[in-house]
Amino acid sequence: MRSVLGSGETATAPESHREPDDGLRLEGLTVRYGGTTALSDVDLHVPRGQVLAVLGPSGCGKTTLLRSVAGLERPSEGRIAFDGVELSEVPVHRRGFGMVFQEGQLFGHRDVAGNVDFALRMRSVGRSERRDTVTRLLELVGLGGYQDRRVTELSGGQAQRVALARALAADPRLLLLDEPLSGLDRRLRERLAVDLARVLDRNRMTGVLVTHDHDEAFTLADRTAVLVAGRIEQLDTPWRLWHRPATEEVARFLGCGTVLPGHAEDETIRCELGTVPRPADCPSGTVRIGLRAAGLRAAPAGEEAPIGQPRAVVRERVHRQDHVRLTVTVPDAPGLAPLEAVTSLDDVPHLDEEVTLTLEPSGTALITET
Amino acid sequence: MRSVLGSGETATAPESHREPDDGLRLEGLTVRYGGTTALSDVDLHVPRGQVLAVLGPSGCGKTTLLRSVAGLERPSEGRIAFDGVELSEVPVHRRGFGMVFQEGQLFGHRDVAGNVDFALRMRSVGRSERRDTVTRLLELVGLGGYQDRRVTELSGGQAQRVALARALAADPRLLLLDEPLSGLDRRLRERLAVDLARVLDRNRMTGVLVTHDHDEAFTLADRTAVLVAGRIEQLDTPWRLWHRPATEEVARFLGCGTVLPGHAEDETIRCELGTVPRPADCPSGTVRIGLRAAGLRAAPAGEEAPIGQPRAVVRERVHRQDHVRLTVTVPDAPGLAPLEAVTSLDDVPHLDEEVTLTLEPSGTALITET
Amino acid sequence: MAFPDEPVTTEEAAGSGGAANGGSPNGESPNGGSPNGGSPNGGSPNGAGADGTAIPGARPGGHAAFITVGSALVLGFLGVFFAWPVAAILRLGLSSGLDEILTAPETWRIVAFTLGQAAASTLLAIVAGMPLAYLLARVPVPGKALLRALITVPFVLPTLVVGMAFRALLGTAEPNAWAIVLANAFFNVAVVARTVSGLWTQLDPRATDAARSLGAGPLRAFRTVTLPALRPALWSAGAVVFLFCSTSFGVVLVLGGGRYRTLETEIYLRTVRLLDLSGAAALSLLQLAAVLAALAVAAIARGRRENALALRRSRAAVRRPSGLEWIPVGCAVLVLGALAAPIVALLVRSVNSRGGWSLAGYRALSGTGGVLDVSGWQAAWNSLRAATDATWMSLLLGVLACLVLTSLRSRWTAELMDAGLMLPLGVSAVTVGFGYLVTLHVLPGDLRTSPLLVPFAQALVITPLVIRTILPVLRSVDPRVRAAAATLGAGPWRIRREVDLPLAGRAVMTAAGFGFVVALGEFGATGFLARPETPTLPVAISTLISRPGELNTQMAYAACALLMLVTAGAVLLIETLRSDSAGEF
Amino acid sequence: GTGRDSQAPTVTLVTHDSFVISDELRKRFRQDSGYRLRILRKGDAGELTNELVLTKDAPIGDVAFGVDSTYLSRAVDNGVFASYSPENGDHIPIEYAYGGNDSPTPVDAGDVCVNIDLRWFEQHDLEPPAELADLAEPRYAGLFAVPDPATSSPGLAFLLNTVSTFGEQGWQNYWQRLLANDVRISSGWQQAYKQDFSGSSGGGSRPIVLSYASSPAAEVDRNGQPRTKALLETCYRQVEYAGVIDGTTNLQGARELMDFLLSWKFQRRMPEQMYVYPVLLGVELPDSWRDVAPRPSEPTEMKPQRVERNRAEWIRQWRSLTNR
Ligand SMILES: Nc1ncnc2c1ncn2[C@@H]1O[C@H](COP(=O)(O)OP(=O)(O)OP(=O)(O)O)[C@@H](O)[C@H]1O
Ligand SMILES: Nc1ncnc2c1ncn2[C@@H]1O[C@H](COP(=O)(O)OP(=O)(O)OP(=O)(O)O)[C@@H](O)[C@H]1O
Ligand SMILES: Cc1ncc(C[n+]2csc(CCO)c2C)c(N)n1
Ligand SMILES: [Mg+2]
Ligand SMILES: [Mg+2]
Repeated sequence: MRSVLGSGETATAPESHREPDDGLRLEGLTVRYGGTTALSDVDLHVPRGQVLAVLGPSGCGKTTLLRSVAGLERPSEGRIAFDGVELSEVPVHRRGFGMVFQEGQLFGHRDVAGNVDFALRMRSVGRSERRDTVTRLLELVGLGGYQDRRVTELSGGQAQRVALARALAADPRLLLLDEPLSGLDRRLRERLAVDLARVLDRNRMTGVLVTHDHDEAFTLADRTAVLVAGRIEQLDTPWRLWHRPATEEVARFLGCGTVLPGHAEDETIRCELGTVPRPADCPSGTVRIGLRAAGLRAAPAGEEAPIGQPRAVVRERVHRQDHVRLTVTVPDAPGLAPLEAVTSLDDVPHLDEEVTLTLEPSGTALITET
Repeated sequence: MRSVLGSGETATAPESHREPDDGLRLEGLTVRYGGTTALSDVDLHVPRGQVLAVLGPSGCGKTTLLRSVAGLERPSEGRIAFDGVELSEVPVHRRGFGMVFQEGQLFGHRDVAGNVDFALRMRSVGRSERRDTVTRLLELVGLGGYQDRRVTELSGGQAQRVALARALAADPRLLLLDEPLSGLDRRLRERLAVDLARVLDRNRMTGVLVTHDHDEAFTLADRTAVLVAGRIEQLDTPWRLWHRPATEEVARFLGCGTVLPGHAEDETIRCELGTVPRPADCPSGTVRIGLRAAGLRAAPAGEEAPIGQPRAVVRERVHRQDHVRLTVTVPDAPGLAPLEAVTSLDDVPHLDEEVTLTLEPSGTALITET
Repeated sequence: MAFPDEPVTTEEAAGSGGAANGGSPNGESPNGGSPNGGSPNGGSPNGAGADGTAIPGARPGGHAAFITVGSALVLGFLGVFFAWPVAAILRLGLSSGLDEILTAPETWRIVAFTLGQAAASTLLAIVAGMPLAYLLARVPVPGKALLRALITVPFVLPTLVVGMAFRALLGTAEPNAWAIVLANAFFNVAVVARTVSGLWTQLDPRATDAARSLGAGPLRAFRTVTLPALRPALWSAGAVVFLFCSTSFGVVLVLGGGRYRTLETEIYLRTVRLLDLSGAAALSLLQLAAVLAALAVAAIARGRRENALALRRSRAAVRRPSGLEWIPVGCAVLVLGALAAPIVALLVRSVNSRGGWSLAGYRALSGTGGVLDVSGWQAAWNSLRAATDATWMSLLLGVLACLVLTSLRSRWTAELMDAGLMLPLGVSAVTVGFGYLVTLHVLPGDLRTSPLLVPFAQALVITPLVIRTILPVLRSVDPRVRAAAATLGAGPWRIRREVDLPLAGRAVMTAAGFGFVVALGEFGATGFLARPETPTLPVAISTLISRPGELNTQMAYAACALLMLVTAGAVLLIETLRSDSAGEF
Repeated sequence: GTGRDSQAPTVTLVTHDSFVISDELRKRFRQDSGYRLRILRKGDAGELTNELVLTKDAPIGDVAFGVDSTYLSRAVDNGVFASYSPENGDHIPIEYAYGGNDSPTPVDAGDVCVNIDLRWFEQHDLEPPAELADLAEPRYAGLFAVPDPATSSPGLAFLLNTVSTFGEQGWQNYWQRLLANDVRISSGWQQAYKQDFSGSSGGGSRPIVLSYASSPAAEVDRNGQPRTKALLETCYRQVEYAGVIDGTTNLQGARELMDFLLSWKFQRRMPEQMYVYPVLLGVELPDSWRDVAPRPSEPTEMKPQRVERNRAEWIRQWRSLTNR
């Protein structure tokens, strides 16, 4: 398992267990498609043996980033280097990078085994070893026995897994993963994420992973980059991304529906909806607090509710797996947009019922930069 | 918003606000691909105006189900009817069903507007109304201004959204959605799920939605079917699926990593790891309890931990967005496979540290059938 | 429309890009403010990615050395066996008389008729070929390989014989332009059916599914989705057929009875009868110009977008037709009947004459003596050998040319080279043949009388066909699949071998079968160059048909039957080979 | 049957498609001369002539055979032939000679004549026509089929025949009457004879066709009875010539071959092999031919020089006359 518990402190510590390898470096990478600038001025470093996750809204340039590194797009500006070697003159097939494409891109004219085998043949692996490896990889992705199946006769998720197995078979020094697990059910996805992390770790592969699943990013990656509109907004450990988003944009992208101004003083940070404890790394003065749905707990406002706690009215209720998500408005603060809050399944307020709101520190993020 | 709060009680109540329309009915539907049986003996009823979500592991037949309903696969056995009309002789284009394909299936030779427009032209909508509708739909999916873009020059998520807009443009009486939002980031996905729910509701469309995102299923759907290996294992409200899985297979698919035998008596159900309150609908006697990770809370076993509470040893720790997930083993119960548990971010036990485990009722599911 | 009039979107509804536009502190949108600015891509056809030039792996490699050597080989062959002889014969004639010919209104009437009948024939061949292509690509027909083989049979029949068969069937002894069109189409339906079905088989059927689910009926889905996807193959086949028909000779002579004249018949008259080389050269130039113009039109129409199709051969696409789908099947059956009629007539003639039913023709054919130097079997064997040589030569050249053509960066260079390779189909066989006489003795070993010349000349005719069959498929290979192979460690050559060739493998074998058939039936050049001791079947047929006497006639028809049999057998064999060698399809 | 001994020197004969030689004769030539005979067939007489002209600077063979009187001038004027007098040259009737007994040398003569379907005339109880003028008579309306002079050799011969018979002034008028009489013009001999003519195996509708004097020899039914007949008053004679090709590198072989073409044994076999009349005086026709395909006594002819001068113009005039 790769990324065990990131925390504010351990994340910034030097990665002493890694050799001082160079890994992947992007400098000032800009990619344009005609008039569209898909990536602008991206600097990035993924040390050898580490995995970087890339998060970002649809169309922000994630695929373009991977394709450029693979050598499939020609950068308009900037440099890409791996282990100190500049890659602009190195053709795709000499880079030794593997890629799982967003759309799979299986070879329609080969069967499942043939697709995986292709990567092995490119590496001139012997016949019997190839067969064993194919079998092993297919089993890894849960497709044992599918060797002879035509790839046109696979389900969407099965095809995606074949693409993953194929990329792993290439045994690349850098693995580029473009939403490799997006079409799979959660259970399989979790299992494969763990298996993948193990493979990456065992082979000391460097990796760049595009995903929309934040948990997946945190399971697989050492650090995560948030890409917005072709620029890297923040590159950080999962913990810091989640709890210390660099910008409001990142906070919102990572689920903070509401961002409120706050004031840090002594032990607490105070905002319009209450207070949260002030962490050690929080400077005093004006900060912003990002609120996720789980950052606000709503409870029916019985008579005994303490005075001073903000009150809100339930506007919408949506059932979620293990909680109920509410949309509430705060009559006392008409300037505030509707807020998201959660409540437990046990005591669900009705529509238009009045509730009291409590800030839940674990559901908040702190934006300290201005 | 569609599915507001399902609960054990309200879900079984008759849907009195619906007209007694018939909607989609499948009876004994079986689909084979050569030797592979992709669907076997599926019975299903989606009343008019309702949305059914279909969950299931990769390759279980979800796409096949949608394609059969659309008329794109010929069932080997069984009947499909809509509003009482048997469909076997009705060709695809006369069914009035729309479909969002898993792989998008955009028309590569048309631009974005042309793709959406296609659906409108099939319905002989006038030119100026077509343009307006295209604009509105593209804006709905967050692609305003992309009209003239070639679809080959879209990002994966953008293409998926065009596919969604195109299917909506067809204004179908039944909308079949095959993982329509899978390639989108969570924020966009949540927003689109809400918008989609609104459109479905407003137009009283009937819908069948394949998704791997349980929250999405619960946001959009009235009921959810769990398909395993071509068979419907359970068809129920979100609440019941989550809390009363019909089979162990469903429980496991919905995240219960561990299933323990339990004994219901009086007010509680007792199992190897402790007790949970016994709900009203639980018969007394032997039952099974499904444990999700959130169903077990771990806390460092300080000296003051109560005796009798089960103790475990931390084997793995994974950072999740707002909690830490642990894998623990229970030395006292060597027959028990390693368990998943959660702990809060505030007080994370170290590897190999001893922890105490507490059952969290909201993270458990009850399997009452035998 | 059932959507609300008020905007349903929230403030975030501008979407990912839009949200970034509005909210990004960095200000710069990835889409460069495209919403009102027309094409977000800037509409530049040369933009990176727009034509794929900037994307490594989008083309199958781009070795300068390969392109140079490949082009040199291909263009060298074309130069020696086509350009040089034709130029030489034109130069002999170009001393005078050009303006006289060009100003004659008669000349322009002939040009108009040539192009008109060719266009009409091409259209008819396409209309008749499409249902057949559908049948071959999408309908489970038992014994499809046999069917595919059978429809190529018309292609090898000597034009003279077919012309006579049509005269007999249509009962039109008088010159008749429609009969010409009909007979031309008869020859070429197979070109359309085979070329189009080749691509159609590999089209991803899910695109049609999408259209159907959006409310398009089968016809509409065909017109809006399938047809545009088939366009490369259609233009390809159309161009070839147009060239065949615009140089149609035997058919025009027999059914036009001298009243309908084409450039080809005029060139023949002036070259062979009148030795009016200057008049012939002027007309040849006109023919060349007309053919080039037609090719240019085709290139422009086709080239607008020969976009990467998702080629995805799927067994599921082949299924029993239902409902309206029976209409094209019915049409295909009608076309098959129409194709069969002249063939059956020929077969009947081979066993029936005024003397009643008899196998005398076949018996005589299997022995020697009579007007033939060799037996029918020997002639068939000669045909097979020459055709085999011509086929492998043209495959070598054609595949090489395709690889070069798809590797070329500049579209116009590629188009020019493409057109150059097509020209041999558009130039009169007489011109080429006479050109050989005045040039090839310069080469060592006087090729003019060498047995190698027949396969060379046939290869010249077949190579354009090979290219037209393979190129559309190769151009349709999704560059992203090549990219995938590259990331797995496949270099440009490896990609060619492992991705392009297997994907085009069917097309290569189709081309091989087709080229073989053409070589079997080729008479224009073969008749001119074949040596008497090794006549091919078409040469033997021509000898027999130009003799009086019942037996000779019956032998000619028997030889036709033999030619058809050999053709069907050879195609069947090649098609079987195909499914073996490319078993992954 | 040749080429087993590749050591033997080769002599190459360039000829037209209708040239036929039996294996036995070929062997005879080999034995007699020591040369292996190689044959190049080059289309019909017109095509052959043009090829000889085009390759005169680099000849493709040693001897040419098959240039006929319609095209001979073209070949001679272009200096295709070298001079040579073959052994039997003095046995050739003088009227066939082009200019003395020198090369090119006449080898055979073919007569292009109008043929009729005997049974048809019997059944319809109609008197068959006798000469060209009759064909324009109304009673033969719709009965005559002729190939196009512009695209076929016999067709051109027929045109020359009409010019020769009716004169420079009269031939156009004759053709107009033929047209008025619904003559059927098809592009080649094959169509006229095998499709339009009722007397051949094709079973067409026209009982009168333009073909060769020898054609009836091929249309004999099982009882040996001729089905067709050539009208001997309507014939036009085409003489086929052979000559040593100027510039040949094998003069000795060429001469041997020329002598062979005019040898008795070759000449005797010509009728049955090529359906032509040999030129040597005194060569016997096969027995059957005497009844079925007798030699026309006074065929029309035209000097090659005259043909060469006028050919293009007559064809042009004929085309505009017939609107083709
Ligand atoms: N054309 C086909 N021929 C043969 N088998 C097929 C074909 N299409 C699908 N299958 C098989 O049928 C089963 C069901 O496929 P289906 O596409 O319905 O799965 P799915 O539930 O949509 O999976 P996913 O979530 O991965 O998309 C799979 O095992 C698949 O391999
Ligand atoms: N070939 C192309 N030509 C022009 N524009 C393109 C092309 N490919 C991508 N784009 C544009 O570049 C931007 C970045 O695309 P990219 O595919 O990198 O996005 P992404 O982050 O991978 O998105 P998604 O999550 O939706 O896959 C998008 O706005 C897209 O529309
Ligand atoms: C109208 C027309 N006539 C003849 C053929 C037959 N044919 C087969 S290959 C080839 C080209 C070289 O001879 C020709 C002419 C045809 N296809 N179309
Ligand atoms: Mg992407
Ligand atoms: Mg699916």
